[in-house]
Amino acid sequence: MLVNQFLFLAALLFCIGVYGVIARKNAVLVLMSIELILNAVNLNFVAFALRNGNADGHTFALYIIAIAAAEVGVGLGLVLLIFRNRRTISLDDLSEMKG
Amino acid sequence: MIRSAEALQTLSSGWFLEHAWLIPIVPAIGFFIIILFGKKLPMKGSEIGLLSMLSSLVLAGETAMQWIDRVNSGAEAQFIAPVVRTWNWWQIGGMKFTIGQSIDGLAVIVLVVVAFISTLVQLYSTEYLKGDRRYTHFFAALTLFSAGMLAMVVAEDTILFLLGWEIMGLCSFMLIGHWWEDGANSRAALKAFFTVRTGDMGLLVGVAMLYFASNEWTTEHLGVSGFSIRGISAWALSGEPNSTVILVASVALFIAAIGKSGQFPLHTWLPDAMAGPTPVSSLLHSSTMVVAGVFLVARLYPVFFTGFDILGTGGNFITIIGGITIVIAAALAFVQNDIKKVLAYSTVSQLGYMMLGLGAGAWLPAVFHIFTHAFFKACLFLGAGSISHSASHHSFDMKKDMGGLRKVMPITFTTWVISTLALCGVFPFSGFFSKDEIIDNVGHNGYQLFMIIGLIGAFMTAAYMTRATYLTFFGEARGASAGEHHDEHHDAHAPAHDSHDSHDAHDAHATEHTDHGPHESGWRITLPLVLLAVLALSSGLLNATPFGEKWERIKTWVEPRAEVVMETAPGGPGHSNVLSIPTAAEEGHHDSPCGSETPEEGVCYAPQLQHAPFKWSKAMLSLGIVFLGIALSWLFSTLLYTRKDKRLVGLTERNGVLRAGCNLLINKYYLDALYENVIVKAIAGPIAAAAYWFNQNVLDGILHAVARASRAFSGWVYRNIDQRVVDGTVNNSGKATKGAGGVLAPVQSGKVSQYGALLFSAAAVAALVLVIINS
Amino acid sequence: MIHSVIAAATEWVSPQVDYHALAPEIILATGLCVVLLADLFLDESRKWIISSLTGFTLLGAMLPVLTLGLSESSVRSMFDGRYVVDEFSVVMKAMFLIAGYVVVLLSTKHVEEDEYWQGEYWFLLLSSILGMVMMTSSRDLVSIFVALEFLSIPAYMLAAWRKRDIKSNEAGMKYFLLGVFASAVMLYGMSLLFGAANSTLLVDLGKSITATGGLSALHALGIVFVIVGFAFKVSAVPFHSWAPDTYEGAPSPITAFLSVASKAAGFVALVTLLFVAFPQASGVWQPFMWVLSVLTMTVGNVVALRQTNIVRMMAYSSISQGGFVLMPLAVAGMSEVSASALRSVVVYMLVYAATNLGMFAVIIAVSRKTRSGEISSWGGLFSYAPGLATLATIFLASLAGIPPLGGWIGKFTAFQSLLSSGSGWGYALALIGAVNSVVAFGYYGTIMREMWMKPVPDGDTTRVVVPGSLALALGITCVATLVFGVLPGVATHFGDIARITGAFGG
Amino acid sequence: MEMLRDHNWMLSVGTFLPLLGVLLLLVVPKANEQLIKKVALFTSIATVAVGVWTLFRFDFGNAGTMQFVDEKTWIPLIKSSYYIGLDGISLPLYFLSMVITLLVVIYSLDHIPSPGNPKAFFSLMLVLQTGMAGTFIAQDLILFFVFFELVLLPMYFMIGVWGGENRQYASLKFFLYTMFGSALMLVAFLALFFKTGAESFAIPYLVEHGGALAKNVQIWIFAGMFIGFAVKVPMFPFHTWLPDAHTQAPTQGSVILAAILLKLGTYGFVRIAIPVLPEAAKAWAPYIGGLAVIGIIYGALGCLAQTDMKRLIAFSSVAHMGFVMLGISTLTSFGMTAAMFGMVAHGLITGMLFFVAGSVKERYHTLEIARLGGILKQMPHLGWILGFSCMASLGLPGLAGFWGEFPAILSAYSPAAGLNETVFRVYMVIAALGTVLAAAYLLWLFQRVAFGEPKPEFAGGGHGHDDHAFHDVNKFEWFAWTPLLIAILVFGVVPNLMFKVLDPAVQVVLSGFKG
Repeated sequence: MLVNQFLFLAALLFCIGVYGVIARKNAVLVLMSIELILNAVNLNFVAFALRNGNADGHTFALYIIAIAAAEVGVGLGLVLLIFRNRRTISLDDLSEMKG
Repeated sequence: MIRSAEALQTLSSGWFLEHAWLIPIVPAIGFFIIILFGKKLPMKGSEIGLLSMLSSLVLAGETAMQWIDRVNSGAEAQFIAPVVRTWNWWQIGGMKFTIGQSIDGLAVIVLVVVAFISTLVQLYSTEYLKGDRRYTHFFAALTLFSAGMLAMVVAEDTILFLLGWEIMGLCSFMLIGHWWEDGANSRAALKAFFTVRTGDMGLLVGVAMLYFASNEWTTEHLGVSGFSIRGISAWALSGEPNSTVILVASVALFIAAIGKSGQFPLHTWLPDAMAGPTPVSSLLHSSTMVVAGVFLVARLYPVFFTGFDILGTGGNFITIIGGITIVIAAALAFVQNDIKKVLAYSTVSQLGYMMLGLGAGAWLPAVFHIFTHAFFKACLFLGAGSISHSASHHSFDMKKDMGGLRKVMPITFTTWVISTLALCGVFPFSGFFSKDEIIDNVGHNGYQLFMIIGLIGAFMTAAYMTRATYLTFFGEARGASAGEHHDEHHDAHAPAHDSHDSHDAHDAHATEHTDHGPHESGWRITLPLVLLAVLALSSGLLNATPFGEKWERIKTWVEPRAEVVMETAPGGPGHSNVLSIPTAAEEGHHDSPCGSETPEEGVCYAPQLQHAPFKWSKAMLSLGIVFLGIALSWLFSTLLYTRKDKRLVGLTERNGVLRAGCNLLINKYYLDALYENVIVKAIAGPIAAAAYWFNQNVLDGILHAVARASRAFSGWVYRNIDQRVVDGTVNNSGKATKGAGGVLAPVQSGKVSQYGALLFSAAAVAALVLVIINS
Repeated sequence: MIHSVIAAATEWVSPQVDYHALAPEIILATGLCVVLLADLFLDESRKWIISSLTGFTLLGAMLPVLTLGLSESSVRSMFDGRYVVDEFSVVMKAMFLIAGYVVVLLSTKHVEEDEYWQGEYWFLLLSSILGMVMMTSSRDLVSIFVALEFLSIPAYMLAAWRKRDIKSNEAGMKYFLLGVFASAVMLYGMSLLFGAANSTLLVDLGKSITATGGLSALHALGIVFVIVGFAFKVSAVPFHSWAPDTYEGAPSPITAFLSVASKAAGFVALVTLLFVAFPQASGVWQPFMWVLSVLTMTVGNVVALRQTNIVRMMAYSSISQGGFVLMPLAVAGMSEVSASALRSVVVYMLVYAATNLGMFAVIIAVSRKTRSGEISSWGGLFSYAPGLATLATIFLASLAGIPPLGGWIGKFTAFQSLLSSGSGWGYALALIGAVNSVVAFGYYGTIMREMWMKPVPDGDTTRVVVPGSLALALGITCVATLVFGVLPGVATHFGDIARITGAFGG
Repeated sequence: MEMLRDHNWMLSVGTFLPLLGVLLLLVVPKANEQLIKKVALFTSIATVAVGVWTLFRFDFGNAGTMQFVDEKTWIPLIKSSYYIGLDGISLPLYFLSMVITLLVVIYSLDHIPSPGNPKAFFSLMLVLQTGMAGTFIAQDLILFFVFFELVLLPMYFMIGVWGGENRQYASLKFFLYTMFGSALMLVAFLALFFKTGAESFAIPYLVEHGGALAKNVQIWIFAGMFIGFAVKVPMFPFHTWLPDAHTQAPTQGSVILAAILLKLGTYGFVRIAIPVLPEAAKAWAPYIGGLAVIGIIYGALGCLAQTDMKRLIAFSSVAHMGFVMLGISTLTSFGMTAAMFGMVAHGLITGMLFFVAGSVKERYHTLEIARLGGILKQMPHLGWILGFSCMASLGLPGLAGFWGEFPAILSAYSPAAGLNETVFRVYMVIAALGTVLAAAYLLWLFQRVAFGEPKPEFAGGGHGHDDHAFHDVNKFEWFAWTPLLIAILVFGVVPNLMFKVLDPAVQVVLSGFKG
């Protein structure tokens, strides 16, 4: 059964994504890492759908893709905003407020 | 041996007996009137006080008459039931508390004394305190005091007794501190109240114990609560009580008596109490209030009788305290230069006699001594007041401001001498008949040692009174009595002196009489003196044992007859005619079982006491001792004070032993030092401070510690959870990834990623844990 | 096997739609389109119309909610149980709509006076509310996910609303990144669950757990990840870190909105999941909830103690309040407790919504004068604005849970259901909660002290102008707080009727 | 137990009338102080009028049974109802709270403490009144709890806003202390609720079923209540908030605090803790009694160490409440009735003392005992009133204080069956010692403050004030004080006035011990 490989791949992607989110300081890169995770999720869904012969997985995947697009849109918008205001998109500088 | 009921007479009663409770009520009302309207009245309220006292005197007198009829109406060996009336006062927890009167011989005699002396003293005060700035207050307090004392005397139950007792304490506080502008006065007042209050602790405890110990028995047999004095008495003699309980109770009660009656070692407040105006000293602190303690013992006599097994032993708590008091007080009286202090200590010592008598089973002589002592001691105090008022320019210092007054104040002098002789117990003055009886009976009841003490006391009494008399009335006039003017008085010792000297000076400024030099006082002062002197002279005849049975009227009227009483109905002998069944007459009432063994049926209200047969021989002995005292002291005084004899003057300085003794006396055996400097200072000082410190630092400290801790904790959480853990996780996850990913640039994580790290690591940890525990 | 999938997909039957049940959503949807368009055609001078439009939309949406509440056929299930309108959802819808309305009232002047475009603001607000309203009815992973994103994405933008304000940007960014990250994690969990249960329908998830005879690691992992997603939404410690920054940076009305509505939405989803999907898995989530709730209220409280900025303090306070809401969930697995647990969550959220919105209304009103978020700037408020100070006191006291103000009944029901469990864990948690509720007064008290007992910092005692809309908001919230407190029967009644269909298989 | 339900509207009216006054006050403009005062005054007068009417309607014949009972659904879900009633125990305290509030309002008419703002001050006072009265009539634990807590905030603000220099610390301390106590108390209530089968919060119901609980369960629940109530009383280890609160509070605050608030705790013991959990009460009694006597001695020592008049009076409260708790701890109807009487007496007397202290402070601007003196000389009336109150406070027979103190001591001699007699007799003796110390510190205070010559700094009127700074008791003070003074005297002479009301009720409360 070749489902498991998909799952492993997904898991790997997930971990890379998480690592990216944690370790990257560039907002855009973090955004990309999150996309990675989402794709891992999609992969999972499709794979499970395939294994169980249940179309819901595909549907879910489609929803995710659509909404992910929206998210990225918003995200980039915000990045743009920040870049306008402070000429950098490094997340480290985003520490006006703490405590 | 029970005789049939036919032989019993019904006891007579009368309106005044039935309404004796009015006696305290009248002055109580008088008090309120004075407080509320006194200032507006023409005589500033004194007339109300006088009036109310007069009316209670009349009431008391009538009551006494009717009581005597009552006694006479009874059979020779019949228990004369007291006239009892009770009302429900309050009830809680299913127990009923009554308030009411119980009039018997003891009550009657004390009622008369108190009412009488109060009246005289009020009359006296109208002159003595004329123009005082708190004239009205003074009379209010005086009247309230009388109300309290009378209430205590008529009390049927311990609660009312306690109430009167405390009211007296309050009034004594107010009256001693009457001239409170002077710190010394208010201190004396505080001391008096506080010392007495310390004793009252015993009263509270004692009353409580007696209540719970006796309540069952009394309700069952007499249908009265354990607060009823009759009930307690009967219970005490019923052979019922457990000996330790009743012993502890009587000790507790006696402590209260010690406090109130200025017995050793709590006597120290009484001399200081002389800081009050002289009328107060003569009323409260000699003749009436201070005998309250004695009265307590006499009132609850069966309790003490059983508790201390009075007839059984040759010495007990009461006699010991009484004996000590007699001697030490008398000794103190020697070194006083303040005439009032001499009298104060003499009072203490006389109270010692009464206690001794009671402790030794000489109930009647003791009570009789209350009676006689009241007259001559009041007279002496008023005399002293009269001197300071009219002759010595408000000083009480015998050495500085008196002397040779016998010519200028004949009345005062005569009355004084009469009372002094009475006090010394010279035949046929009243003191003889009471004091000598005490000494006699004490010996007769097997307390030989204490009889000797009594005789020594008599000797000393005679001696110091002679000294005082000499200093005051004989020799040449000194100081103020010689017409000199000096307002500031200095005294070698005891600042309390100064204090009250300056007080009486207070009302000197207040009063507007502007005569110079000594003179006799006005009638409002001398009249009481004369009346009292007459009584001091004659009152002894009311119970003149030497003249045989029929002279012993007080004995007949006052002493409760120790007969077994069959209670007809619960409610007790309160009903004025009680069916009582005396034991067989032919055996006389001397072997009535009361006190000695428990009556097989019926109850006793009084123990059977012995009476010493009077012997002139013994009387002569004691009289001899007295005269010896007078003679020696007279000689000594003339030598020392008038002749200034080399051998005597300054003897105390020269002879070490004497000096030591003198200092001991001057410092009042250092008892005050012990109380004030050691005990009081310790409690008010270090101990209280320690407790307070504990409060502020330990208890509050804990609180603050908690507060501080939580604040610190919040800081810690903030620093560690919000900051370090975050950073930590990041760094660790960074390291982890570095370890895994191999060659990676060192992690520079920004805040957001830190948050992310936290978020994910928490999730991961949770997942891990839960997955493990669930599979 | 791909063809099997196709085959499965081909048998398509169009679902019947209960328009009455969907009416609120539909009205909102049309409303937000209208708002969007109106923004295009209205010139600056008449922009205020938009805000009132928004308000009316929300009130309009209330009507069908009311009719639904009154209609006898209580449960309306659609799309074979993926979208259910039951009492629970009706009550919650009502709450979201009213809360939304209050937020609109808070925003009107605030947004007008800001130098930013208005139209989008209202549009975004409406759509976020729509997402919440949908969340209440979602009974399927997909619909939950969609609703979640629907309410979150506009919220991200609203947080960053004040474009040229760095703080606002930062708030939006942090909120966004972490939000998306959280939902990504959640999605991963969902995917696992789907794999385990082979269905996205919540009820089936529950069934699958029993069917497969106990929990598989897959289930456990999935459940935890999903819960994490919503724990983030309710800003439960340790998933709270975004909240303070975002709250501080976002415009105050939005902060109010986030701290009340979106938190509530998170709880709605959480409750639905726990009660409908994982009742059998209580072994997994009960301890998790226990730890979460202890951490949340404790950390929230103690950190709040040291705040100097009032909004930030309110942020931490709302975190710890979340902890109290979580309390009963820690024992909700037991069948005899579950009902009261659900009830107490609902009651608490109702009361909390009223109180917290009220508090923020006061904060907004006061900041109109003080122009500062520092607590010290509230000094002597009572002397020159007694009305506001009193209201603030009422709301704070209610948050602290002092009778007879709303807050106490919330805490009370929480304690009640905890103790009714009779389990040691329950008692322990109750005690911790009790202690925390005392600690909480520490910081609520500091604000009160500032208002009542401190002098006015800069001696400036110009009276605070409270615009009508704000006053109305204050009135509504204050009345609600008092009524809930004095007649708790009202609140508990709603809590009582709010039953979730399919909860615990019942 | 049968109930009398006629005229049951009266309690609700009497309790919530003050709130009506508050509403009126809210609409009165802040500037119009006269009107504000009028409104407050009339409200409290009306309240007292209702109270008096209640007294008339009250069937003293069976004071043991709940009267004016009213039961309305309130929170059906948690089986808690608006259930109120009045019996012999509640009546005196209920009425006392009304009267005290009225007197305090009268006193405030010309004594608004800084920083002024009578509107807020009176509003708080009236809210306070509702809370206090409500606590005494509540027959449902939750209702009781709500009223119990309702008292907190107003008092917190009264201390914190109108108090002395150190007010903020004191107010917060007061608040957190009480809050802590009541939090545990609430938990205890809930535990009780569930242990008795989650049927009802009604006290009568719980009295019926509470006794059936296992002993250790009872003990734990009692512990919760104990802390809650003991903090309020306050009993020995939990008392440290009291001196601060009293010292810092404005006169009115201190009076209300002393006269009513402290009674909430003791009332809680008598009404709830003991009847509901008899077993636990038996187990706890010796310790309560122990703490009580410690409190007596300890409070007295604290008094002796004070240099501030008000603080001294505050500490004396600790001692006096010690007597009350001693009476309660005997678990005999005798002791409890005494304790109930003691509560009222202490309310009257200590309230009076705080009034006097307030007026002294107002005139001398200090309460340092060392700086005071000769008050009798400068203001005889004030001085004598102080003396009277001191005498009453040290338990002089014939004044109210005595009947709270003496029977309490008496009752300790024979505690309820099952309690160790020896222990309680020791307590009795210690308590008796306490009365001596009481005499010591009160008279000492009186002697230092009232006797002697005024200190030079005040001799001429003090603080450069001209002499009218030392006007004697003025008419507002007379109006506010006379009722108290009369009550102290009357209850001292005719204690049965109250005993006959309390006694049957206490019997009922303790009926659980008979079985």
